[in-house]
Amino acid sequence: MLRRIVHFFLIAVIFLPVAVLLILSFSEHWIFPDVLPENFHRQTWLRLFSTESELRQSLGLSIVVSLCVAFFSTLMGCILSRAVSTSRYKKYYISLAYLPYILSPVVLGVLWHYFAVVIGLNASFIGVVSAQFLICFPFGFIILSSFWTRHISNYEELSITLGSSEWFRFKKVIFPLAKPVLGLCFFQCFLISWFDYGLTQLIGGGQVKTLTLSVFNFINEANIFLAALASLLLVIPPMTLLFFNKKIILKRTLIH
Amino acid sequence: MRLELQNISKRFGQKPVLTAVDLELKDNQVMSILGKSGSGKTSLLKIIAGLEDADTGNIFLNETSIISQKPNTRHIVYLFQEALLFPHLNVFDNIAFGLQAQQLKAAEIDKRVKAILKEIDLSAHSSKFPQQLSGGEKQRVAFARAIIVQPQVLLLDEPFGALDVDTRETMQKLFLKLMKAYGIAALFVTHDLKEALLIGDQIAKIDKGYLKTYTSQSEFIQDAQSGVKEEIDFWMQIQQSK
Amino acid sequence: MRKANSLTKFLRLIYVLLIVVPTFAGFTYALLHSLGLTGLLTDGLTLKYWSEALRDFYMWKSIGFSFLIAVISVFLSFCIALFLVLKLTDDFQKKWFHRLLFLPLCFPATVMAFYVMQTFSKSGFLSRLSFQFGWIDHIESFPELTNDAYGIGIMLTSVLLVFPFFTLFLKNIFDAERLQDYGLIAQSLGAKPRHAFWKISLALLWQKSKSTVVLYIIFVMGSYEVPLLLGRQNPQMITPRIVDKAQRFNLHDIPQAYVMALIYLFLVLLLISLMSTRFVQFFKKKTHA
Amino acid sequence: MRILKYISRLILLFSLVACQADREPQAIDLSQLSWDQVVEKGQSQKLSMMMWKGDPKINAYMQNYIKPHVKEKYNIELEIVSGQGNTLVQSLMNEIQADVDQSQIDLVWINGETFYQLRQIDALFGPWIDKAPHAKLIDFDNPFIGKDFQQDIEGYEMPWGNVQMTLIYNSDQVQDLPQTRSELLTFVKSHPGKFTFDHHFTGLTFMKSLLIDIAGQEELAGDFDADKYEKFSADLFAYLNKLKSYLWRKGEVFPEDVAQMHQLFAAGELWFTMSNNDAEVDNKISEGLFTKDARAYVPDFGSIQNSHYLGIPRKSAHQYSAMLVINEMISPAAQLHKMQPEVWGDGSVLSPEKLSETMQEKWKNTRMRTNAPPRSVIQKKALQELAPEYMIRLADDFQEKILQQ
Repeated sequence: MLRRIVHFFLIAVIFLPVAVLLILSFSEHWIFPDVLPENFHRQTWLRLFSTESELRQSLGLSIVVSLCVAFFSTLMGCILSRAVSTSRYKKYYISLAYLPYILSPVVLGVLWHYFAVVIGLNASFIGVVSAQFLICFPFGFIILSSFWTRHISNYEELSITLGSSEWFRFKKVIFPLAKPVLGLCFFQCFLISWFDYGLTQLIGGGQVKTLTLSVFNFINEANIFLAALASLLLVIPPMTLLFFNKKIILKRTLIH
Repeated sequence: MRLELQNISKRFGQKPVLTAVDLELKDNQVMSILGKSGSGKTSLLKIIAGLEDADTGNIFLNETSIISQKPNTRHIVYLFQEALLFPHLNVFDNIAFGLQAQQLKAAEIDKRVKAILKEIDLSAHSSKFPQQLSGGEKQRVAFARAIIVQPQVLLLDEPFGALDVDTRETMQKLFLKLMKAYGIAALFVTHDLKEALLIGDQIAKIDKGYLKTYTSQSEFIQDAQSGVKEEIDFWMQIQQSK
Repeated sequence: MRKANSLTKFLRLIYVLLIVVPTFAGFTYALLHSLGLTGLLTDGLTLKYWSEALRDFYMWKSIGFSFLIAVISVFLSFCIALFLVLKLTDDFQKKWFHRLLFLPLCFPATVMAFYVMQTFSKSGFLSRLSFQFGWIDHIESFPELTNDAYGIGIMLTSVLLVFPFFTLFLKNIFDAERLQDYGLIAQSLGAKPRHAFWKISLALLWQKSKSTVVLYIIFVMGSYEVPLLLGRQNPQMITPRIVDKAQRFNLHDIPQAYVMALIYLFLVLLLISLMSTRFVQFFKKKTHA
Repeated sequence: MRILKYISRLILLFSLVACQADREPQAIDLSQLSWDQVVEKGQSQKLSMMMWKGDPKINAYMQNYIKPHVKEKYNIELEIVSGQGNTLVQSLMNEIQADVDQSQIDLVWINGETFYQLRQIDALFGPWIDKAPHAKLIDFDNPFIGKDFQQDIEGYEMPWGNVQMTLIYNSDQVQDLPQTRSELLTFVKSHPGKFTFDHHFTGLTFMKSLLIDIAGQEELAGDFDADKYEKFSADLFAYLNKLKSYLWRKGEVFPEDVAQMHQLFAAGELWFTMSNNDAEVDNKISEGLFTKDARAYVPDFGSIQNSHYLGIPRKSAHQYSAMLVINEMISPAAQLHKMQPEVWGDGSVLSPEKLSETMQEKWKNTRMRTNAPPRSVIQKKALQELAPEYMIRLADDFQEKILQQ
């Protein structure tokens, strides 16, 4: 019985947000004490596709930015966590990775803008990707640091003595073993980048118009119906990604 | 002479791990090294394999110094206590790993892997994954994977430590059979006295970084430090008390 | 151990530079600004921003409030996650259940805050439902759940955002560490289930998840969009306060914002060092006892 | 210890970068140039304009009207980016501090305190507005246009539109509109929780009109006067404190911004909201946020009318193009289009008598908005903006005396 109640509660907690957003995105005039809005229509959705032709561009740009950030964060996280894993000071290196978290990205964005301007990377695609990378890659580093265990280095040493070159070792041993963690890392970094608003707005100076920026424009227009629609746009892609990527994340426990 | 160690020493910081270790391993011979954990045995093996650097000393393989040679070109395979089969590869691919690393032709690999599978009696399991094997089967695959590359020297770090008594006995026999069949020289580290005696043509003992080699089994048994005497005394006492 | 080769050393240096230089650059800039050493409107070195900020009661209140919100949210999330992992252990084998728990990870803070606003505010769904069912007779009688003095809305959102992550995280630890087995061992050694839970499972879980918990406390402490939407101006969480100060109409307030950012940073560092040394030892003693 | 040494070296390095002396940018001598030369130099460039993008109608106007127009006429590629107030000031400030060669922003939409701040850090290009041919049509003598928060615009920003603050109310609930301060107090007392104001721009503007009502327009005209501020603001805060416990949420919390207040109003939680733009109520009804019952009015104590402006950053590399675009944005056709309630409903800065007769005719025949009173009616209750320091002080004191009590 308890189990049923908990199940019900969980489903409610998780699906209600989507439901609420969906209802709002299809409605107008939602006045107290009506539980449901007065009118339901597709106007909000249609409007999205008609007047805002910029939106598709934003979506594309967002995907490119997030993929870039996730790719480089995972790559660098992997290489660097590997380099650090054999160090006696591994612990200290890892604690260093928490540093960028200490200030929230919003505050860091304010602080970094000046330097971005100095090196001429403000208001540019590369600037935004770099800034997001600086936030994401320590995260990737932390995730991937947990991968380089004694166990993995035993595998490596074994394959070395079996005569494998560095590249062969990476291709045949390290990469397949790391794949689940790399997938997780990639996904997490993708999400951080995908959800980021503050850094992109500040470093990009509003000129690198990712989807989050467009979405915030809607929210700033004080229209909850458009905001709901915008929120859905933010939520759906990661959900899709998760749906296809989930296997990777589930396999995470395999190596243990 | 297959393998020769001269004056190998190693420290971690202030702590000496190995002190002036000399060792000679002849062709087609297995040397058992008896040692407790923390005696420096793992470091010794890793230095021979090239996975760790020695502070001083030299290593010769067939009269040539290999001390500065890269570990993947030394033809010395190091086996861990665990079987360490690659979880993402099936039995066949696990065994073929070393051959693939040498970029042999697929047909050649196929032939050799199949032959060795037969020898370790696992032909039927060729497409299984490691998770589906028992402990003994895993260990057999691990052996086959090491032997198939025909190493100059095989280094084994308590390979049977985690197995149950029966499997352990079978494995010891299989091991000896394979060593002789392929003519491979090996260093076999164990903390089990009986296993050391059973497997080694030569015997050595390592304690606190000092290695002592014995010329013969009888010399080893005579040595008060070897622990053999205590073992015999123990059994005698049991017998007497009955 | 084989000595690190020069490439490895180079990579380590790159790592340190990538982390330290940007963060440090930011801090240095903030420090110089807060001391009046840089900035377009500065009159030169001064400590007035620091003394002003340090004496600002509301900044301390903000920091305390943020910390409290974060600790409570993370604690609740941890409890919910623990409950799910311990009580619904079998359900994690089911595909739909696992999939379900991953969904909330897709919600950015803004969207979750927006949802909480639309559902739990005085004019939100719940209030309307209560009205239809006759539980309240007008809008004012619905309790304040958003923009409230106790940060309920913020905590609710934070819990919604954090608990699925904790659940998956704890479940992983649970499996990896074979906690169930430990529990059984402890019980076979004569420990009562409750005792086994507190001494073995929880202690181990805590050890393994400690750094993640701290990370999330900091994450919640530094949240910006959520308190912006669901918080109030007094008490106010620290990040909106800093940004508020930095973006007020008064340009001369900016250095104070930097001071606040630095103080906040310092306290968070303090928190981390406290958690990483003292607490570990404390728990180690407990588990060894 | 060694780490400390490195750290101190790094600090030194950064401070050197940070404290770099400003180089003087190459100045453009406008007096030597004719407008034709400006046209010639400004054509076919890419231009980046930073503006508040919080209104879909305004965005659509820029996107669908101004952008294609300047593209066609001068082959100028106008890029519109989001950013206002402090974001904008911070951006330009950092650029000046970092001493970049050219700014990322070429055109800004500003007014009041942003203008004041940009002038403070000398971020604006100018004076230049006399050069633009359409500037002749602007009624600079009108104090609501020619002065921005009591500051002379000195040729550094071009008026673009003019709006007046209105209170928006739910005509279903509110019949007797509070017209004076005391009526407002009585009303709020008898309907607790239905009225509030945000603690940002709009709310501050509302408080300013109360302050002017207390002090009288003449008292506060001109530059900031600290003594007068102390004197009259004391009365203002006394009044607000009387109001406070009857406000929304007993005045313990105020909406973050006008957007949040609109939502509360739309949901029925509030009976009043407000806007700096007198056309807002019609806009929000057509967006479907407000119901048709929403109406706007200006109480008898008056409301502030102000203008918003366009400026060019000093470090912009496309100052000629920016001038061309701005000139087009204040053309009679563009201003007329902008006035339509269904387009934007923004008040024009041009004086109709300076226009051609056909234009004047069109001016008269613009369709009126339905839910806000006509411009001519609320104009009579218009109050002038105060010097920017009043707003800055009010914002600080509001924090201290109301929010943190």
